[in-house]
Amino acid sequence: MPTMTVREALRDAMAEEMRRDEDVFVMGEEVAEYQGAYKVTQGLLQEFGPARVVDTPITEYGFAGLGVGAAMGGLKPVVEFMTFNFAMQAIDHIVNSAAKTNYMSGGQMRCPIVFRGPNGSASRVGAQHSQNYAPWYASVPGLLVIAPYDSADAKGLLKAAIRSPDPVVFLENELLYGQSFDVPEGEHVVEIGKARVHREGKDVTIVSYAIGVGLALEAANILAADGISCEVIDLRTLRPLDEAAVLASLKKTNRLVVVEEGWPVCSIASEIIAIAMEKGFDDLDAPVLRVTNKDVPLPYAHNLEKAAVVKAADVVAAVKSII
Amino acid sequence: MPTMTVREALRDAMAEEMRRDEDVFVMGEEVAEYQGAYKVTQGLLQEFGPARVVDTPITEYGFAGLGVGAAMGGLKPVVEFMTFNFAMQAIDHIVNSAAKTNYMSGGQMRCPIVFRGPNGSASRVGAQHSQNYAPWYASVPGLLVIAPYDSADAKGLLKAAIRSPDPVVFLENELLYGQSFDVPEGEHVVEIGKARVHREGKDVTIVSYAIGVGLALEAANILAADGISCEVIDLRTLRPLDEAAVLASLKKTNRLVVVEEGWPVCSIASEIIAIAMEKGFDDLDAPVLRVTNKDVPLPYAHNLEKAAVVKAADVVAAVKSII
Amino acid sequence: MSPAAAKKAPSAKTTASKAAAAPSGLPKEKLLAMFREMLLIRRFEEKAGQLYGMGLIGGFCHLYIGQEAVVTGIQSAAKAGDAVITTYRDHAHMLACGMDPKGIMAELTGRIGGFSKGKGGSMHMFSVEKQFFGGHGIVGANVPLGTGLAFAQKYKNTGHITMTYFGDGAANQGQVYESFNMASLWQLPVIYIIENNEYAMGTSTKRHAANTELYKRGEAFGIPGVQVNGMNVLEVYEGAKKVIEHVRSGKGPYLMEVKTYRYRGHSMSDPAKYRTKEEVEDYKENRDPITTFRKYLEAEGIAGDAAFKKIEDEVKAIVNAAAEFAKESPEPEPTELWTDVLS
Amino acid sequence: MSPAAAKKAPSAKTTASKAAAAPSGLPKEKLLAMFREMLLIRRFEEKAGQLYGMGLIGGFCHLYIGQEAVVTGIQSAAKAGDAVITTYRDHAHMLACGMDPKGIMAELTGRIGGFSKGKGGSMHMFSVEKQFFGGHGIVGANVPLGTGLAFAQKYKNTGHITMTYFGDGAANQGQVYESFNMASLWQLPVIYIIENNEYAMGTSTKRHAANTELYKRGEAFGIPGVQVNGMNVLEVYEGAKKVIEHVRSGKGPYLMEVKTYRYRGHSMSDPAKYRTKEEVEDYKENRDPITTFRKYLEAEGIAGDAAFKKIEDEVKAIVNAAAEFAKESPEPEPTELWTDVLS
Ligand SMILES: Cc1ncc(C[n+]2csc(CCOP(=O)(O)OP(=O)(O)O)c2C)c(N)n1
Ligand SMILES: Cc1ncc(C[n+]2csc(CCOP(=O)(O)OP(=O)(O)O)c2C)c(N)n1
Ligand SMILES: [Mg+2]
Ligand SMILES: [Mg+2]
Repeated sequence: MPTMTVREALRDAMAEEMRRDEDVFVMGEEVAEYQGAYKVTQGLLQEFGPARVVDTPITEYGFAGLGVGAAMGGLKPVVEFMTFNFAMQAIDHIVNSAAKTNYMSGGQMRCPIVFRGPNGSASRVGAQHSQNYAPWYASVPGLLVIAPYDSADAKGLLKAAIRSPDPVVFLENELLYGQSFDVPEGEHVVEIGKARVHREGKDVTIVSYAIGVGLALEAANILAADGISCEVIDLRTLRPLDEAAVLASLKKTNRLVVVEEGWPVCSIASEIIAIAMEKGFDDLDAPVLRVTNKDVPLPYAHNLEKAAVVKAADVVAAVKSII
Repeated sequence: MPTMTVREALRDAMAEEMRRDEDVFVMGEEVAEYQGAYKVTQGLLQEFGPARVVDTPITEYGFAGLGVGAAMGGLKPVVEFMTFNFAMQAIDHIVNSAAKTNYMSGGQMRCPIVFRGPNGSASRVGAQHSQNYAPWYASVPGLLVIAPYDSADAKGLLKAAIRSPDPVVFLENELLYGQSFDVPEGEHVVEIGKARVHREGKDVTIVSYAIGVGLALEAANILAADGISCEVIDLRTLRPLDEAAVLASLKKTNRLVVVEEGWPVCSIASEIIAIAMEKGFDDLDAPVLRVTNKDVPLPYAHNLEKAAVVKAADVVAAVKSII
Repeated sequence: MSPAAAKKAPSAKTTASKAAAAPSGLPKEKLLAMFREMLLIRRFEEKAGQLYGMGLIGGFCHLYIGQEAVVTGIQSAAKAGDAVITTYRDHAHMLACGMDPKGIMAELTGRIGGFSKGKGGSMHMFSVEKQFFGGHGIVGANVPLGTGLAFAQKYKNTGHITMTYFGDGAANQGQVYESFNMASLWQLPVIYIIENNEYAMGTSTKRHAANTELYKRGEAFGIPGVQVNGMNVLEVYEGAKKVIEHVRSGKGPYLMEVKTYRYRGHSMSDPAKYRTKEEVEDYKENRDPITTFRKYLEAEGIAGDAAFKKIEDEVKAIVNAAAEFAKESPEPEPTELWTDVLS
Repeated sequence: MSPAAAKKAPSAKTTASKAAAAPSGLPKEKLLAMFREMLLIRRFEEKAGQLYGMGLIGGFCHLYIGQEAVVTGIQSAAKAGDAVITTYRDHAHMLACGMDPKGIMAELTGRIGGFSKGKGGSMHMFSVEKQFFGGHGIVGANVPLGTGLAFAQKYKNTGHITMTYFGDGAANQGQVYESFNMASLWQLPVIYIIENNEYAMGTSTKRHAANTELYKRGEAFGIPGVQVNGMNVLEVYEGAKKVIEHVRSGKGPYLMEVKTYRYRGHSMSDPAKYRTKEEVEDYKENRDPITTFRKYLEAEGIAGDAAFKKIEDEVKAIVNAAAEFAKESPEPEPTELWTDVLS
């Protein structure tokens, strides 16, 4: 299988879908002439021209709303937020205008839009630029929420997202953009709503998503050396969440740890624990633990940032504490 | 003890604090001449004049930011959102400008502001006007998040919120405004961060907040008739959450149900379950269950709305299923 | 061409047949259709108010009474297939888009026969067929949505345009200016219509807008603006015709401020104590858009008592049938709770 | 009074002592302080760029080089105790507010000696003492914050005003217009300063603003605007003086558009390929604010090579000391992770 970066995989997904469907267009800050602030839209302007690759002013609320309107009007917008931190200005349109409208219209008014961009912490960019919004969006019925880890899923899920008739929040990660992974050749679309077992194991299940999957795999490697066999599950889609996959693995290993690059409270990790509690109680041989960032705004100082963000060693320690 | 409505209790809290401290002022849509869209600010304009009771244009993002700036500049704003649904437009200021600034400034830049208004569903106002934002705000370090149930707590906690040097999100409930409860006479300030045992019991603990407490108490009454003794805990403050109170009660009853008028996913209920799992595992005789609204945008139709919103019967059923 | 101007015109013929085209240049049928539209809106809203009072409609219910000339005048100048989007004060816009009154009223009562199967309510209805895109409850939020509809129209080169209606209070929302900037930068076929009814809930325009000439709010973004008298349907129509021509010809967005007045409270629960009885009475007595237009039609000899009676009867029948339907249409099946969340 | 005007003035005296007051009417000391300020900003930013290159500064780092005349000119016209708030491109504003360069540079390196104990970084610093209110990373968000500072000043009747700086790109953010409306409605003592440096990241003003006369953006809200040449510190100063007088006298907000240019990329990671070398060179060669002002001071006989050398040496020493401090100040204690979340 050929290898490519997550960045390239995302770009290819958009390019392929734009070739396939004229109604697909991309808009956002610096997506066209600049080729994307993080170069995810590299080459799109050149291939598809300025009518389909649209640089916007810095007006997130406005252009997110404009995108939703365009989707209601029959287009399939891919709206890039330079980072999801700035989508907080636009969250009313994502939630009230996009997510709720299908329901409020009794199924008549569709909104096939993808909101995408990097989410979570990057490197030394401070508290205002580092938040993980996955739990907020995952709480909202009417949205699909996707957060891929590797290139294959990034490509296959973004293609599925663009084809979806429902609004999608597609959470990427700046630190993953430059990482390379295998991607199947040819048409590659991944079904939304299905978790993936990245690594089979029997002693404990580590559930994660996005960049946390890398930490989970890293921890699994370290633990393997100690003779602990970890199953690693990548949720991939956060809404709807693949409960069955989590519960099946729990049934097998009877132990669960959730890894999340984000704050702990009311998190995806809390949610996984709630699912394990409500539906997997009898399978639990130990408490399910969450391994997350510290419950503080992200500090800038190098040492503090390192201490605040979840790392593989934290996962290792958590697993060991319940084995 | 005298009785008053939650509406009056909130108004009295603001009036008392405004008398006590000239830097306290109230702003928001229709708070002055109209006396509040839900009449919570009744009489304030008359007593304190237009410089301290300020009607704003319909510009939530702008006036929330203005309030934060005023707080940085030394005032103590109480910013009313007509409902918290509209605060979604302003959430960037609540989170990025208010909550994170103390940390980002190394403790130098304080932001003593209260954002208040009704949260959650009212009656037949549809999906865009009915969301419960408690889990989102509770996830953010740097905020205090308060959601009182009765008049005494509404008054005592709002007074504490206004005196707090930290930014507070104060979540009220329109359906509670008109309900009457006892309120202690004289100066009444309630400590932030402490849950309250509304009813003692021994068979099962029902944890809730805001309007859910009423349902929990109603369910406890019904269950008492069946010989089931429920302890009812009102969280009151959602951030920081009084884990100790929840865990102490769990230790006593070994059974827990969480009631929340809101969506289930990544909710306060999920969080309580996570706490019970991580720190109360050995006390659990049964899975902790959540009893919440259905996971759909709130429908308008009378029958569907009733079916969507959590009710006492749901709590009764959940309790019975784990006894 | 306005009734005011018409007053000075030579007294009109009394036989309707001779007045095939009134001084406005509009054919009789069109004029009567406009009258009928306004009356339908008025009677529909009065009926909605009654059903609300009877407890058949819940939640918020924002009536359009007093503002009928605005949407009637503008939509009379539009072309079928043009898009419309507005706020929660939306019943009239749906009627003016030709949506079935039964489906609207049944949505107000939350029944399966409503345009949203009862799941949206008064503020949330849509008709893709009629290109009506809601009904939105968040003040200001429909403005970028309308801008996006126009973006799609331009992208697909449909020749259609979008009417984006909002209130004077909404005109202060920041996203309105974000929309103005993009619409102007990209020359989108959108008309921004500020229905300035003097109040945003209880706050008068001069208390919420630093400068009450709202039609100038687009100038700094290169968007021309015009103010028209919204109590006179022909003035609205004439104003809209020019603006629509401009926008449809590809010259980019336009801003119309339409000065109007709502007779009722902001919503059914608002006693509207923030204004004087006299102020309201003055509008009702001296500037009512329906009375004014009726007088004009009479003066021009376009219609007389009999014709008006016939229209009134027709409208009443339609509204009564809508109310009947709205009462009898069943509540949605309980299973509807779970449908339409995702596709 | 500008250098351009000065060129036409009779050739200046060469001895500095005779030129106690230059044609600008400003005392020599003030002029030299302005020069020194600009040079300090330039050298500080160059040093920050170096430390970034050495990996001592992480994340984003937005340099102010080329724009020195803007904040220098405006703050030279302000009064101690007036408030300042700006964006992430904030080092210069802190220097102009008199904050210690050591504390700023140590914040850039994330050390305990920084103004935010290393927890904020380049974009997030504050000094209540100097009335500097940040440093904000969300484009546009500092504009209502600045408006709120002015609200507090008016509420407490302090006689002070607030300088709210933001970029040309930020000028499209909706909350800016929400702020304009409130500031004008309530006559708040705030000056909105658009630092129009021709680009918002890679997007030129004409590609992001429907009308590039940004000083007109407040007109519809009753806010007067003025455009000044931001490459000339005296023009900025003169412009600011008038505006400040207006605002301090209680006449409400004012909008200043200051035309300027940034020499470096948007942040340290931006190669700035969206503009030509020639465009950048033209500014550097022909319109550099420091060179221009130096020539003026020379022509006016206010300072000569020796004086400039002395200033250059002083500034270099300050900047070097700041860099040294920033390298040697320790990282915050691990326990700092948990402090300052709540009080
Ligand atoms: C963002 C937001 N803020 C507040 C409200 C509550 N609200 C609903 S309508 C309204 C007044 C709007 O006035 P205007 O725009 O003039 O329209 P009108 O009601 O007069 O038609 C307000 C404050 C809301 N729905 N959305
Ligand atoms: C709300 C928001 N959107 C996007 C960004 C990313 N961003 C940071 S600076 C910037 C450009 C701002 O340009 P301008 O306002 O002209 O200021 P300048 O950088 O030129 O000083 C962008 C897009 C952000 N920080 N905040
Ligand atoms: Mg209005
Ligand atoms: Mg700029």
